[in-house]
Amino acid sequence: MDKKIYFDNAATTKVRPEVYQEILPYLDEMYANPSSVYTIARDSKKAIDKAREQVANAINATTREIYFTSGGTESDNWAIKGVADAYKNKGKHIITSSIEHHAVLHTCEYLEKQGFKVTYLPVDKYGLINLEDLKSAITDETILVSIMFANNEIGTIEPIKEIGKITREKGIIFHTDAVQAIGHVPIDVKDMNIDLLSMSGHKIYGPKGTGALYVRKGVRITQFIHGGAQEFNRRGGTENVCGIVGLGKAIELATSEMEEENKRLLELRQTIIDGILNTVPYTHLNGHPEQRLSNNVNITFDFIEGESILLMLDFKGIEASSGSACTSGSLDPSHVLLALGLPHEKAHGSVRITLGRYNTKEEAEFLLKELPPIIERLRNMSPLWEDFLKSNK
Amino acid sequence: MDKKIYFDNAATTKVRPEVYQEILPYLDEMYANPSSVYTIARDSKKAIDKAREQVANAINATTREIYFTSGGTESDNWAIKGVADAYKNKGKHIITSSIEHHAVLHTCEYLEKQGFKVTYLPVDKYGLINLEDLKSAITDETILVSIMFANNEIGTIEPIKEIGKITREKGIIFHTDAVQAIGHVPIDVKDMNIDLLSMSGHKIYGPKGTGALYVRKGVRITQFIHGGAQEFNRRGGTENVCGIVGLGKAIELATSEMEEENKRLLELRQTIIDGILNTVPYTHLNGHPEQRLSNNVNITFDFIEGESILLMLDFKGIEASSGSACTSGSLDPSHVLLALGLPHEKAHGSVRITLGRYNTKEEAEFLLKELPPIIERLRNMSPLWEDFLKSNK
Amino acid sequence: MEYSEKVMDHFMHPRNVGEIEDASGVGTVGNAKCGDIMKVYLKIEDGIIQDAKFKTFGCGAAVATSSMATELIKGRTIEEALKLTNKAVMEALDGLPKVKVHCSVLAEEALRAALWDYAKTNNIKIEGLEPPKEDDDLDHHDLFDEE
Amino acid sequence: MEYSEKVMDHFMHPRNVGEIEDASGVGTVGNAKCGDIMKVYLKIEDGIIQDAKFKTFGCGAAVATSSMATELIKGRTIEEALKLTNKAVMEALDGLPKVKVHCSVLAEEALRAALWDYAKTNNIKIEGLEPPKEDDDLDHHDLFDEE
Ligand SMILES: Cc1ncc(COP(=O)(O)O)c(C=O)c1O
Ligand SMILES: Cc1ncc(COP(=O)(O)O)c(C=O)c1O
Repeated sequence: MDKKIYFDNAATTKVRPEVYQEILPYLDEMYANPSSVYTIARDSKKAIDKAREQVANAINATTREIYFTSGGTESDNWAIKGVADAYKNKGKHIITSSIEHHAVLHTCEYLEKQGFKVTYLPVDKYGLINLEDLKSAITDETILVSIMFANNEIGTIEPIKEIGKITREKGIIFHTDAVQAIGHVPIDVKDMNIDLLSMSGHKIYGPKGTGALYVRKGVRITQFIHGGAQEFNRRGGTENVCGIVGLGKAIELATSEMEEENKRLLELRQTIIDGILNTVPYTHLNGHPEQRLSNNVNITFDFIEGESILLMLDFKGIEASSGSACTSGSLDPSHVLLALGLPHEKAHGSVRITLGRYNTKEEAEFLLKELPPIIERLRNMSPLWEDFLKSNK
Repeated sequence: MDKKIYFDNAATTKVRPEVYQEILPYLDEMYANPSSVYTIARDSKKAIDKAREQVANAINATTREIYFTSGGTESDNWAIKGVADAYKNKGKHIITSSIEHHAVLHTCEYLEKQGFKVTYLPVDKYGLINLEDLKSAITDETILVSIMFANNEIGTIEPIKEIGKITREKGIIFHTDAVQAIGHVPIDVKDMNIDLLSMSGHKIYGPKGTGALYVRKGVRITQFIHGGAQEFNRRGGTENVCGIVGLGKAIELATSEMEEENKRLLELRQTIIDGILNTVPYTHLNGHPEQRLSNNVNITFDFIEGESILLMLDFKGIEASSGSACTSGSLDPSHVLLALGLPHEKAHGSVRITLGRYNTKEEAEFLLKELPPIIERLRNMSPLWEDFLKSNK
Repeated sequence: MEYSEKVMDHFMHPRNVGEIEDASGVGTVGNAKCGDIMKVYLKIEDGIIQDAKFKTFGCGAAVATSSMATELIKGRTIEEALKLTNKAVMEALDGLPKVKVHCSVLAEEALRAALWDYAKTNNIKIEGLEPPKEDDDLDHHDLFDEE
Repeated sequence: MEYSEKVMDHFMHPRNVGEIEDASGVGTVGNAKCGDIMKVYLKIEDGIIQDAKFKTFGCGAAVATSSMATELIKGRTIEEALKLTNKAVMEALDGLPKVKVHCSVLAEEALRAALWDYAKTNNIKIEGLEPPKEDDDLDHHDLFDEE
């Protein structure tokens, strides 16, 4: 294959042509500031109104409950810090999970320094939180539960509706980071009793640097970015009109095509998972076998390290990511894989393959052909493999 | 004139073709997440590195001191809240001016609720702060001075270098909101002793939803958006690559063309100011006559209200803005004009005309032809004008 | 800001702008702080509003509501004019943006102030008419600021 | 991650991968927690390193530095090998990304651990050679986290 094969759709996605086309005018002639009074500014304002409707419809919210942000990370920060500040007189305890995205975890760690108490719920070997753990973690001081909808590394989908039931009964605010779930799992904030929900554009073929936060009417939240009267007076800053338009279109398309696309992805996903587990020895699937995102494959290759695998895949034109943290500055492997109970060397040896709308069966087959010799080659270089073979003799 | 005449370049600007062209690939094929390890991700990373260099060069900073944000508003929020938190053990007093943008003012008001003390320095009738006022406002508790480089409504340029001299001598951090100054006034953060500086892309023909914050090496600042390891571990969130590339290009062009463009704008600005003041009676220039941005015209038309003027101008295809706050929800007119000492009715009757690279002499002449009859018509409708005429009889 | 076509029409071509020299009643409401001042002149004969004129300092909606309100009461009896609500003015204009609702309130009040002036001058009592408020400044503030 | 061409060459085509059956000294450093384990085999005769081989569990830089380090000391005397610093390995590879500098340190340490093993087995003392650290885990952490 000459072409690159992009298997890292959980990291980011290519803007799809329909979104690209919708965006372009707002980078060009339709540049007016939506807050202005003159005629052409109305087009910008209408474009934002339309996008807000598209986002609201995707999760069964009302437009007045949708706020645009600069991305999933800002949405997470705002949701957690904003609720913590607004309800701090009621209590200072927050519950989250140990496998959240850093946008949630580092925000919680920051709040700990500000005097909040945070419980990080453990997960089982599939990455699921335990509802009984959640119930018993709740105290009179608990103001917020933040549990992600679906995990970005292992694809495990958490029992969101059940969590919503518990939190609503106890009168506790429930935030969920749905950055990876949007477009893959049906979401109904009313039915699921979700109070706040974070979204991002660039995981669903929208532009980078765009996001949204759903805040249920009635939930108090302290402003995060102070400034002009944009976003119903709740989030200052001249609107990223082009980004907002792109997010709206992307989310509309993603939800309307979800069912069909999920079918296709599920098949592709299973081909890859089965293909690897059946042909390469000493491999394990990370995450839940069924309760998982239709586009997520995460596999540990024993005895070898993830970045090495990625580099060799890259050499073959295949782009994926790993649970090894070689690039992030810290030397610890993925906190998610460690939370599943994986020992360090197994966490370091994991590879994530995330599928998207441009991936084909041919690409999956190419991967399954190229992967085994790479694994073999790296194992032959590995002192752990050597030790293992010797100890088995 | 059939074409619209856009005279609201301080509100936002059209993305210029050079920037547009530079951006497009990053909305399309060059979509990789800059944090990824594979080959194509390097292009995204390099694009960001290049933009960081362009921004750093524009203000004589180093690349390690430049952080990309989602806009001028986020930069202002981060600078002020981040420094306030990092230095709160040293003191809890902040000094700013009464004519700052809401991104600064509302952030300061928020900090007041969190227990900080804020001094809002008054300005003279031209909008200049007084350096003696600043000096005497400084106490042992003062940790931060935030004074804007140039005002967005009246164009007045503050004595930044002199402020920097005072704050550096006293060992106090100095932040300046340079969103309107960039590309119009030469900026050298070293020479001017600036510790933090906010920038925005969409005022200089770059995309909306992009900004940057300069933080001098050695200045402590608490993180504002927690998450991934992006931006040297200081600002989480997948990078808005296309926006960052656009901001970099825009700022490079704006600074390299500044001298020449300023000459052209100054002439245009003076044509308009003189043209209005000389032909329409009972008009006044707001802001400093010389120490002002080359693109800013702000004039009060006595006895009439700003939005009415804008609507009639809009009818003629001319787009401008006003100091009347009819659109913003609050009924108070511009806090900037009130801070100059203007009574409410004069503040309500002001119009801002801000020029840009696409404005021509012909457009200025068209404005000067269309404006006087509009003013006359509105005055004939005004009870204040009636009272004035009667009292003068 | 999004004005209906009707609002724009009444703003660009306001009906009844001007003064009535020998007005039966004149009322001024609003203040410069709010950015809106409306002055209404009425010519009343035999309990019927023969003519109405206005002067307005204010935004597009202020002009349009003045224009529409004066238009709606011309030829009407005092009783009918008293029944004119700000809602009726708004509806006649095909609606107003939320932040401009206060302009229609002002138009209603200007009319009533002029009627009050007429009643006072002629020493008659009009059933259901209250004296105009001295300064209705606070009434209109922060209509938009929810929560 | 941006590796030089040299690094990529030594990663994709590592020199000296393997074991030496009758090695004079073997050294293993690093641990799985850090994500890097290097094992170096040396064949030493008459104070000269006749052969060097390695096995590495680790990232691209770990493999490349192992490859380069073994390449650089083959045919050298023990004294010369002792002078090999992580900086020299990095320079020979045209540099390493900042977050990967620790890999070159590991390569240097693996070499020294193998030499130490040789010295211990043969009961000789090598001037300037320190015993390998038991667990150098903490040394390499958070190299990147400034301030
Ligand atoms: C689960 C999850 N939350 C939050 C984020 C952050 O979103 P963004 O990159 O838009 O800031 C991501 C992706 O990076 C994610 O996968
Ligand atoms: C002086 C000033 N500061 C801050 C801002 C906010 O910048 P942005 O619109 O990029 O958030 C603006 C413009 O809106 C401005 O004029």
